Amino acid sequence: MTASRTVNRGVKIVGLLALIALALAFPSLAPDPFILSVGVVIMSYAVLATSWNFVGGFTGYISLGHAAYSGLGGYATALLILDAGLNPWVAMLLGAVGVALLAVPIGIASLRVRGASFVIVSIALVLIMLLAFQSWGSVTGGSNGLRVPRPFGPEVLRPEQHERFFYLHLALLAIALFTWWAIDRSRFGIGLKAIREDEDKAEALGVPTFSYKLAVFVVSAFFTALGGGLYALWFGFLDPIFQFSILVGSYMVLMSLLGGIRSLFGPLLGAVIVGYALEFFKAQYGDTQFHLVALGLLLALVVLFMPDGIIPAVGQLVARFRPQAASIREQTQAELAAQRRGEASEPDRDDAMAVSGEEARR
Amino acid sequence: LSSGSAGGGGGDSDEDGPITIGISLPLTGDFSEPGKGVQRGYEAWAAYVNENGGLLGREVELKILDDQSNADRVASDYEKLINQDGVDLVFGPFSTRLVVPAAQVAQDYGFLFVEPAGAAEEIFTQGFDNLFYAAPAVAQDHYDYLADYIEQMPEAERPKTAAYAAMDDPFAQGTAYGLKDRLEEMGVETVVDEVYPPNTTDFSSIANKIADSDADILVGGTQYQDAVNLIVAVRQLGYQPRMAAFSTAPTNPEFPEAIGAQTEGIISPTGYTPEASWETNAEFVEFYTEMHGTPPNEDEANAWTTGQVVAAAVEAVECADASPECQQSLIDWLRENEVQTVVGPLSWDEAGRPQGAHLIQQYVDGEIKIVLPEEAAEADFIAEKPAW
Amino acid sequence: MASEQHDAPQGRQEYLLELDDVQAGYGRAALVLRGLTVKVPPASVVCLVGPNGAGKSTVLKVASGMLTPRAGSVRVLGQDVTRNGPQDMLAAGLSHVLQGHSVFREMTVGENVMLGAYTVRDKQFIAERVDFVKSLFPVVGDRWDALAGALSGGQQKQVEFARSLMVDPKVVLLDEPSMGLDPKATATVFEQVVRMRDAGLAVLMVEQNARRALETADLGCVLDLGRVHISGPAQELLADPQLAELYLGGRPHTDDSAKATHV
Amino acid sequence: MSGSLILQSVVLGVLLGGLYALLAAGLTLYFGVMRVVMIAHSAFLILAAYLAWYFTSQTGLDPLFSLIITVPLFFVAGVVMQRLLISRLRPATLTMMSVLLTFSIALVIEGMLGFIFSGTQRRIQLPYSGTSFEVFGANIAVVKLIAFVLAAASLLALYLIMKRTRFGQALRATIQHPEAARLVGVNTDRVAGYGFGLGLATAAVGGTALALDSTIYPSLHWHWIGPLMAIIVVGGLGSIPGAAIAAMVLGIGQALLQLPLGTTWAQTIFYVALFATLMLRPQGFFGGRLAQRF
Amino acid sequence: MTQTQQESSAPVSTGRSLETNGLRKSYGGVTALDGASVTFQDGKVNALIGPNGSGKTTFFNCVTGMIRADEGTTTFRGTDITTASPHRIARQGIGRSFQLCRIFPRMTVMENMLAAVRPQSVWKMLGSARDAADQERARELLARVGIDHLEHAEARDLSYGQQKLLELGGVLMADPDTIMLDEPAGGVNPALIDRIANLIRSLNAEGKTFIVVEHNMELVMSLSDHVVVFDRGRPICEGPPSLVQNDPRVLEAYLGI
Ligand SMILES: Nc1ncnc2c1ncn2[C@@H]1O[C@H](COP(=O)(O)OP(=O)(O)OP(=O)(O)O)[C@@H](O)[C@H]1O
Ligand SMILES: Nc1ncnc2c1ncn2[C@@H]1O[C@H](COP(=O)(O)OP(=O)(O)OP(=O)(O)O)[C@@H](O)[C@H]1O
Ligand SMILES: CC(C)C[C@H](N)C(=O)O
Ligand SMILES: [Mg+2]
Ligand SMILES: [Mg+2]
Repeated sequence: MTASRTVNRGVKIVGLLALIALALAFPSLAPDPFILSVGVVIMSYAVLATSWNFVGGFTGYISLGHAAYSGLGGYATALLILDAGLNPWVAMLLGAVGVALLAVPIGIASLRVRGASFVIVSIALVLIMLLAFQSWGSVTGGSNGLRVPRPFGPEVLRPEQHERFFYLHLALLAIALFTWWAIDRSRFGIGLKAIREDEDKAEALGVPTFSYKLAVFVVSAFFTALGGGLYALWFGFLDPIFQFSILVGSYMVLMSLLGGIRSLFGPLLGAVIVGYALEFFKAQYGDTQFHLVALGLLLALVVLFMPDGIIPAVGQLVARFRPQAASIREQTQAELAAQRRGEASEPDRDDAMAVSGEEARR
Repeated sequence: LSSGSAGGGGGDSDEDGPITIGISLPLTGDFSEPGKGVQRGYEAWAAYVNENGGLLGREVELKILDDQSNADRVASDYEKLINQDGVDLVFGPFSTRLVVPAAQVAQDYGFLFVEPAGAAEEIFTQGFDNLFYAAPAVAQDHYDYLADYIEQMPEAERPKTAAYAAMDDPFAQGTAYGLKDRLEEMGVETVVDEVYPPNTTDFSSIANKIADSDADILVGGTQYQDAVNLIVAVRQLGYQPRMAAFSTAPTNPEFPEAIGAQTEGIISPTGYTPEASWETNAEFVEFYTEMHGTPPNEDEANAWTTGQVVAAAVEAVECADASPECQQSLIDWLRENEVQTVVGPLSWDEAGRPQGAHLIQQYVDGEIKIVLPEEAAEADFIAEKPAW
Repeated sequence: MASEQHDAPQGRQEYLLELDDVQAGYGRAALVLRGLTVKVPPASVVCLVGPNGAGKSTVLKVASGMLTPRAGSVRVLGQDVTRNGPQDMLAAGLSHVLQGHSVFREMTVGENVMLGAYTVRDKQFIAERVDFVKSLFPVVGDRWDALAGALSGGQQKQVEFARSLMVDPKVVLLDEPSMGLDPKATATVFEQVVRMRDAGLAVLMVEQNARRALETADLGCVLDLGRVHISGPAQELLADPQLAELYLGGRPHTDDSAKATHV
Repeated sequence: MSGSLILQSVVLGVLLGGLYALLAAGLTLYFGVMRVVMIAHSAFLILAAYLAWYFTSQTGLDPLFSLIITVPLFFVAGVVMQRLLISRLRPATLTMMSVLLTFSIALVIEGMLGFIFSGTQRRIQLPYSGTSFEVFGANIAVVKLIAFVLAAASLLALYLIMKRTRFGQALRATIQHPEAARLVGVNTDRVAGYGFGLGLATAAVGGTALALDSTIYPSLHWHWIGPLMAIIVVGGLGSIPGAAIAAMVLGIGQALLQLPLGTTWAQTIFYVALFATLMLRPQGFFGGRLAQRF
Repeated sequence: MTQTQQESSAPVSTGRSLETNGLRKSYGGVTALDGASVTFQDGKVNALIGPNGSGKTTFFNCVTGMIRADEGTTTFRGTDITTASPHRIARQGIGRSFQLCRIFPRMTVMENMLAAVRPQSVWKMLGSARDAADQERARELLARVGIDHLEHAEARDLSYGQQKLLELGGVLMADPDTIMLDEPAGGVNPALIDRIANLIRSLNAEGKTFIVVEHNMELVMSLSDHVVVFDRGRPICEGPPSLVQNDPRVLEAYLGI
């Protein structure tokens, strides 16, 4: 048992290291700057999907409107550079902080409702942002779009930029993944998952559900905004139609679900697959609308046949070929009774242990 | 040879092989209709060039990608064309919204960027030094001849009030507001000024305001479907303007079908007419008509023009490869020279603005005809629009 | 083996419900029922008791077609219905009251009760039945237009039971019908069980209120780990001290407090 | 602002509200009754509009005749879709997964429309598209009136089916407790399929009504999703009359707000109403369902 | 160890643990609570009985903040908790179970237990949930409610009775001082009921207060020190079990004689 667990662990660590090595080596492996730029896009998807998964994965609140935060992050970064003359990186960070602050009232308003209503509210949020950013042309550039000054000087050529942004996205992704992991294993995380399962029950157990939800919502908005800001700095152009689009938000959901929203690397895996698929479908069916059909079918297949995502599906498959861990003891009442009679000689221990949660007591 | 230096992957443009030209176009999505027109224009141009000995004696080969009317895609398309496909030249996409991100990529790789459909002023204020708009005039100037005409009208006959409805799009708004500025200067009162988002499908409320104002002239800053919807909506409310002008939409061949018999007197600016007497135009119209069975429209013409502009530069500096030196010399040549095209002679300012003006067309007896300026007119301007 | 025991007193009579050597489980998970035989003769009440998770509810689910067994057969009125879906079961003469709460929460009490008669066309019969269940459970009449989900736990249970009384089946499956009911309503439910038996129906009942149930039942069947541990006439099981300790609660069933409540 | 302007706006708002009401009713049927978030509803709407357009352009007949084909077709499509796709989703995650599944269906429809009919904007040529008549100084366009009547009639039919028939009861029961529904003898598979078919049939009517007076293109469905979703929340998820009233109120509101605010900001009325609803009455203003029970 | 704990947690005893004053709650025409004033003593096992629909669950919901009473106040150990939010009330030391048993279906039994642990500081909150001491305690509790063998099973796969037991385990895991149980024995095997009764007794001996809603009279009478009988949203009688059992009002309203 313990031996197999250490082996398991070893496999995991090796896998992780391989993954990191692969990611770090990607820019030098990429045959041309275009592939590298696709890599940047996929990394950006991965950042966004992972950020989305703070809310989606932990609390089960499905937001189709996370494009609002990435868009706001992008615009905040651009406007802080253009209007306040800030350093691009400072602007990106401040912008994300600003978006996180804005996420507080938005969260307070929208986290009051659950399930389908929340989905609708999140869609509405993007549409509102779209309307506002389109109409408020004097500040946002409206539908003319907004050009974002590039953070690196003209001496840094475009391929070189791609490489730098690839690593920047990678770093951001690593931070987001680490944060997700840290929350996942924490008591905070288990509280959030309890919310996902049954919010009222969690509340009755003493989980401050609203603050928990809000906290993770803000964290999610923060990372999403950082992702949006970084992408804006790389891409260099913002147009409300594309920044605040339901489709972008849906991609985040699609990627996360595809990989598995309960797994750390689910959104990342989903982003790689969807990002690649988008490129592939476009290359295959580029000049017809058929790529939409292909994407739709892909999504439908996942939902129908792998509702928990690829990682859990593969996990189950592996588990089926493994000897069943005998986790459930099966005993009849008579056996149990006999066993209890044996235990009954030391009943005190039984009782004392049950309430010996010293640390947990006031 | 310095081929492939630009992006590190410039490709193998050997001197005898074909010249590959990379293009991204909105073949699907919101701009797909005009996007396809541009595609037809480009393809006709390439076929024509190849039939006539090619460029610098080399075949021309187009590599067209679909950007799905999406700004992110258009940038990545040019990234791909330049780096992966190793194209020698690039042509621009359709629509202002896509031109800006595309031009950025071209600029970063030092490519010449001649584009057929980025007319809005916003394009020319971004500091691109590689960009040229291959059409006679920028958006604000599209209605210049109409404004001139109204200015010349006797004070009493001039429209007194004007209603503007423009799509929230840099190009569409640019045209309407160009005319608005001129008309306001003349003292025409603006009674309605509405901007609607591109996704608007219900125009009844805008129409309601316009009808209620009973403005003398209705100016639509429109792309296509919005103009049709707006016209139907104002008709439903019984509004009859004395003049009605819409950008882009009326020149579309689908327009008369969509509006039915009520097109008479509708005005539209255009950068092109098949009847124009410019040197190469007759050849173009003939070639295109033979290929497609119908004469070319503005979108096709702008694409063809783009080809002509780049070809002129290539022939003049005698190079067509991805190297920054070659591209820079192409850019430099275009800055200095005038090019003869199917839309007339074109020259540009430092920002790439063309220096000409658009023609004004109008539906006369069910056909769209040039009515202004007088020297180019095929029919008389109808100053008092019949009821629709 | 187990089945023989209760075959005997009933003689060579036909059974209204027969589960024969049934094996069943959920999804790919391990078996829950591991070869189990239960037979219910007409005009009798068979009571299943057993620890939590023994598979009692699973037996009923198999019997009503909600779970298809992996092996073995199910017969209702002698007819093989092993592969029938639940909606066909009513036609075959079997009705099932689920464990837990299964009212249609966002429909009114009235709609719930009327849905019980979904397959019945006879208006006259329905009207009579409505009056009947209203008289049994006052809450049904009092709260006819209230949303069923707004009722208290016990009231919902009463509505559910009332709903099941809207039809006239031959075989009735009851999964813990008295759970959450107050003593009055519990008494009503057991009265109805007796009435059904007297009307010649076969009742297969799961109860954790085991003593009370066995007092009402003709036959008892103790399930453990998906097998019939022991079965026989209910009175005999009640008297068995070892069974009492393992399955019916430690105290002998002549306990004072117990008596006091079984008024 | 003149009185006639306001009167005309109200009339336009009512006519628009009728169409909103029909479409929202379909959505609320899936959503409130079947717990399915049907993102593809507006895609089917556009599909129906395309079929009406195609029908008219091929046969030259009035688009209304296309209803004879599209309504049964959509009904069958709905049944098939429910049986083949929606029914495979787990009840526990139905709401969430249905968002994605129907989203993918929307993409497929949009893609196929673009594939077959291209991205070109289409509009049905009707001899009477610009015709209108005057009532108390307000103009009522014939096409809008037809659309309104279609909407009102099918809305009424839908309401009666849901409230007055055994089918309506069975459908609600099926969704609330499928096992119990089966045990009272409901053929839940068939009922759920029919329910979905019914919803799609409303999309067929709505699409035809839409095509009478509007340009259509494959990606148009995105523009309908937001307002329709807002309407069903404001109206109270699952309440058909609620959705209808909310649609009417918001339709008129939008038309009136357009006068002072312009088109763009007037659209925000849907979202403002949405947020206001959530703050004041999360269960919606008109319908409302059972609050969470413990 | 048990000893010291008992002392440290020994309530600052006013004797009164939970006190409500004139709680009223109505839904449209239905009055669920009709001015219920009840006092529960610290350190006792209290039972709350009454016919179906008499307002017991509503009373629980009002006390624990899950619904807000229209009128009336609730005090817990001298603090007014009438308008506090449910998690605050839970953190004051009131734990509860639900009549329609509620667990976290897609979490394992162990995770269900760990979710009930209340971190005492932000630092603890961010610490690992799979704390060894917590897990050990969870296992002990699971053993006491008789489902320790299901530790790794997903909660949704449990039988109804097992889920009830798990819920009880979770409530105990949160370690409240006052434990409100809504029909803990409903659907539970009689043999286990005895064990649960023993568990309640032993926890009570350690100083926990219980308020138990139950229709199993056998259990109520053998377990409780104090019984409150509800009818139509208000207490009609209270006292030691022997007294209540023979009160004519109770016999009439509840036992149906
Ligand atoms: N849907 C399910 N999926 C997987 N396993 C299940 C499912 N339902 C029940 N089980 C398992 O099957 C076994 C028997 O369950 P069943 O519900 O038949 O028990 P029961 O005897 O009715 O218990 P109780 O008295 O608690 O209701 C249990 O171990 C349970 O964990
Ligand atoms: N959300 C609600 N809407 C309407 N009426 C309600 C609601 N909740 C409870 N009621 C009514 O309030 C009364 C008290 O219900 P409550 O659930 O408190 O009863 P209870 O004593 O717990 O009964 P039981 O023993 O059956 O669980 C009942 O008549 C019930 O119908
Ligand atoms: C003149 C047109 C071809 C210009 C184009 N519609 C644009 O958006 O800029
Ligand atoms: Mg059971
Ligand atoms: Mg209760």
